[in-house]
Amino acid sequence: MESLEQIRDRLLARFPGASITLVTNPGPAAEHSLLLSAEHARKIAMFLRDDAALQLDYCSNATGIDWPDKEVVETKKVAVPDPAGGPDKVVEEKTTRLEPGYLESVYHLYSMALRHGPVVIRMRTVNRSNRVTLPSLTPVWRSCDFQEREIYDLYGIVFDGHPDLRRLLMWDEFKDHPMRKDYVEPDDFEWEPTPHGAVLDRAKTHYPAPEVKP
Amino acid sequence: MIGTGSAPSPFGQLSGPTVRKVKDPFHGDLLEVSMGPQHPSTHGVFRMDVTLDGEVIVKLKPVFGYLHRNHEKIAENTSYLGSMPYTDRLDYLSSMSTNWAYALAVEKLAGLTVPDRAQYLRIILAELTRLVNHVCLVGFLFNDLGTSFTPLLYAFREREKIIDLFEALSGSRMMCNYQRFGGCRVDPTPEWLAAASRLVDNFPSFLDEYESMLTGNEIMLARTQGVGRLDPKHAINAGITGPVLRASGVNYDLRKVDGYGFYPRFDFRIPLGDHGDTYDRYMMRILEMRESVKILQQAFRELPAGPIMDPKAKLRGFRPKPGEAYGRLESPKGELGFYLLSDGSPNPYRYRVRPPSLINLTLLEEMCLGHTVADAVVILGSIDIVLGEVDR
Amino acid sequence: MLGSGILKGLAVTAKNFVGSYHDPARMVTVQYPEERSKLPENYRSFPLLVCEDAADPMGTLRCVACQICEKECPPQCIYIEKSKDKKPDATGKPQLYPTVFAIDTSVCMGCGICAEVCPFDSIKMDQVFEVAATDRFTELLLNREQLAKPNSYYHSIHPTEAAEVDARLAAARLAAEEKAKAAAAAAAAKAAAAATAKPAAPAQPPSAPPTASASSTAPAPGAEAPKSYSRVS
Amino acid sequence: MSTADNTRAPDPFPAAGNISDDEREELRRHGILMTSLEELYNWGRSNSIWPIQFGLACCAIEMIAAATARFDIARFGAEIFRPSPRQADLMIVSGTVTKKMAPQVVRLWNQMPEPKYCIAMGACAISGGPFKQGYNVLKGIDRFLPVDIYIPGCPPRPEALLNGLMQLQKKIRGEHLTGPDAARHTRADVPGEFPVPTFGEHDLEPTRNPEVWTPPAPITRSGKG
Repeated sequence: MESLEQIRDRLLARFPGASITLVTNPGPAAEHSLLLSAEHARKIAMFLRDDAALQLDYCSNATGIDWPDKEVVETKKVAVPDPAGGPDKVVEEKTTRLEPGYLESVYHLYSMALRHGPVVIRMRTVNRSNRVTLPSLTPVWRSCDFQEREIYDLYGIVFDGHPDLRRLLMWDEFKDHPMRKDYVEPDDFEWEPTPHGAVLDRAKTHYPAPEVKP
Repeated sequence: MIGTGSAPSPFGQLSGPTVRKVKDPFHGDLLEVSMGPQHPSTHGVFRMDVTLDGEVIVKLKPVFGYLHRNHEKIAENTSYLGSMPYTDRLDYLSSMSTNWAYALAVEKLAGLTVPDRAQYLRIILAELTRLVNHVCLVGFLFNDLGTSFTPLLYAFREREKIIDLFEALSGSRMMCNYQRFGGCRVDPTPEWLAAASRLVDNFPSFLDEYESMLTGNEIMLARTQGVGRLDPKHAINAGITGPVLRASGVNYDLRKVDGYGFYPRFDFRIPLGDHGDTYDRYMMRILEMRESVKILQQAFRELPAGPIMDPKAKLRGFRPKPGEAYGRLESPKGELGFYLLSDGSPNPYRYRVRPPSLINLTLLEEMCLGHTVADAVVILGSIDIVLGEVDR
Repeated sequence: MLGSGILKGLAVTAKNFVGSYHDPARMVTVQYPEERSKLPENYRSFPLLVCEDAADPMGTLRCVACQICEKECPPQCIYIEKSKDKKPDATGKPQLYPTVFAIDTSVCMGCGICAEVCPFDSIKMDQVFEVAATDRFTELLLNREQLAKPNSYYHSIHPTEAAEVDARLAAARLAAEEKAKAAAAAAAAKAAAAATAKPAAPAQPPSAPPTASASSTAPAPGAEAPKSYSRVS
Repeated sequence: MSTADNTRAPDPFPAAGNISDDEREELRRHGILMTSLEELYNWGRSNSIWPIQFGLACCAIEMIAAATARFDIARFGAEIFRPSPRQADLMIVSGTVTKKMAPQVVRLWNQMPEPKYCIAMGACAISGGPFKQGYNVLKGIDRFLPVDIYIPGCPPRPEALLNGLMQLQKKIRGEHLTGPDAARHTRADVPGEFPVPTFGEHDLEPTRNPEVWTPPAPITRSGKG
């Protein structure tokens, strides 16, 4: 199989408007991936499936990942001129910046015909609240059907073009997306005889209030 | 009275009645039936919303989630080691393979190697697991066909023998918790190996008896041949793997394709079907068991001595470097994968199980359309699902 | 011939029916309450705490309340509280001990990770499985008095493993003793040197904790700081 | 005999009738077989417990194993697993009860005719077990149903299930048909059916049935809580 860089270059030549970034994986597995922009993703997926040299006819795994908003603290060194006329003072200025989070969907593609793989592709939403739509790849690979429904259920990514986008695991009336990192579980910690860590904190809310001595 | 009848219940209803009449412009009067989640032949708490024209299925929607135990969420809050016993409970009929799949992914993530003896032990245990799984599956399948328990009794008699081996080795009958990152937990004694080898040598004679009881049975042939056809093109696109895919004639077995573990050293063949019907899926299991016996006999012959753990691997305080890995192997049900994303902390940032049981159900509706309800039960049985893995 | 397959199958079941009266391979039923299948040595059900002396289980617990098992237990069913004072442990080192040690067997999944990670060979897996109860809150929450089992019991359920553990502990005790002796000798030499230099000063540092069993194995003071495994993180 | 009585632990399910087991045994040795309608009725019931064929998760496999040749639950008269709740006496909750499944479990219980019994088999059914931290896992079926016997273990061995079944049989044999401590199913004031919870936006509604389950006072210990 050609390398991921070659695939990317070929894709860029075929889809000039698309933005395709190589995301490197620093771990020992070194399974790098291609980050696709949402607009062209389905066309690119079609191409990956039907291209004679690749024939990635089998989408093994589709999954979501939640990357919450995080506060980034940046320290910048600023030279402040000394009013007394001496040399400039170097002062560290701290700025906090809110880096917006996003939801990500990752697909692992293999070729059953040519027995190679994986090619990992990923897509990202704009944010985690209101712009969470990604194109569905179910029309390309039917195996994404249940997996995208599961991602919709647990992460809340809306897959545009999915034939039957309903919750897969939780009940229909359920409102939350429980696999997100900021999901708060319902409180049923009434009886915790062996609590410690996070469970202890939750169980403590059920402990009797300390008696107030007059 | 509570439940299905028309009498109002004092305690309220579920989200919908279980049986309902609907009008359809093409078929006239149709019947919507909810099969499950408590149904004797759905292999657990699986539900199918079936629309029937007479007894023929015109629409079938599987409903999942009745055993959604939040395995992934719990694993993301537990250490890497702590998730190992949970993987036993994913596919509870074949915990050794599931253990291995998880260990494989973590080893890929952390760059650990596995000593030779452990590699052989893993193959021995994974193939024994395949025997357990397939023999039980055949028993359950015949239960669905209406033989009411007899083949299952034979299957469980044989299963108990293998389960006893697992228990003697790992300490638990079903939840083995045996594999570790970079090796195995317990080294088997020579007596254990002798007993296992004896069992494997006797297994073909059991299979012969089992087959002479079941395979030629005319009722079984009439009920399974031509039922639930699955064509290879759709099967590949729908990501169906394992014996179900190979019954449709697609030669794709990760033991050969990926060659994980020491499988390339072994001499075995991949059985393939031509029709992709229920009968082929049944035969695929029988033939795979015969191949597994060959692998096992070879493994017992060649098992080397030596350590069973990678000296680099440590039990506690395991923190892989940031990165991601997707490890997969051929579990008895199909391609079982674990996708792990590490951010350098003791817990995985993202832990995902690629469940073969769930994805093999993608084409259940297509396979069942036009067949009767009784056939749908058989088709579901031949796909071989375990709800612990479907819903996780 | 149509039906021959069914007949063949019926022949198998008939063979099994007859065989179930005389063939040992087909007589598989274990008459459970009266006869039991032998549990393998590795079998594990719920955790237990090993103590040295059956007469005084709470005084001779091997557990030093290091809380590693509490932290590693995947379903978090262990609860430990450390003592304020110290008692000599199996190797004679003064160690903390658990004042509260509770395991909720209604949650425990018997995975054996606690026994695997325990560095003091204190928590081991029991083989009792007939623990059906009528009340979940009282009968299934085991405290340290219920969990403590003497070493002889541990030997009876896991003989091979227990022998290994005992050998390891004996070696550790021996090493500790030798170290203590060496340290005592060093201290004595130091004291002697101090005495020659300044005869009036009391040479003996504060004495070791007075315990009956530890008289020979008590470490010399200052030989090694007692390692308390508090909160590994 | 009196000394023996003093040392024996109290029987959790004392035998029915006014004469003690020892006295009855004494009579039997003299050739007098004494029984009462109550005892005959309980003897019959305890030896023909039909469980509902209802498997939830891993423990169901061990339940099936208990029904197969090696363990043979038929020796206890409980081999007839009924697919329909209407024909069953015993519900073995074998496996994790998720919140999505809980209403159906309660509904099945409501559909079972009295007298009915419930065994919570395995850690998950008792308390949620290893999965109790999950958002979709019910922390014990006893939040909605009255449980007679708890069998811990993950999963319990088939022998452990048989042991639990024997305890249940013992309990049934000790039940009274009349009197102040009459069995649950003979009394009009004790409900046999329970409200089915509905699916809410975040959790089940209600999350537990206060008539059935009230947690004991939480354990607050000196060190951490």
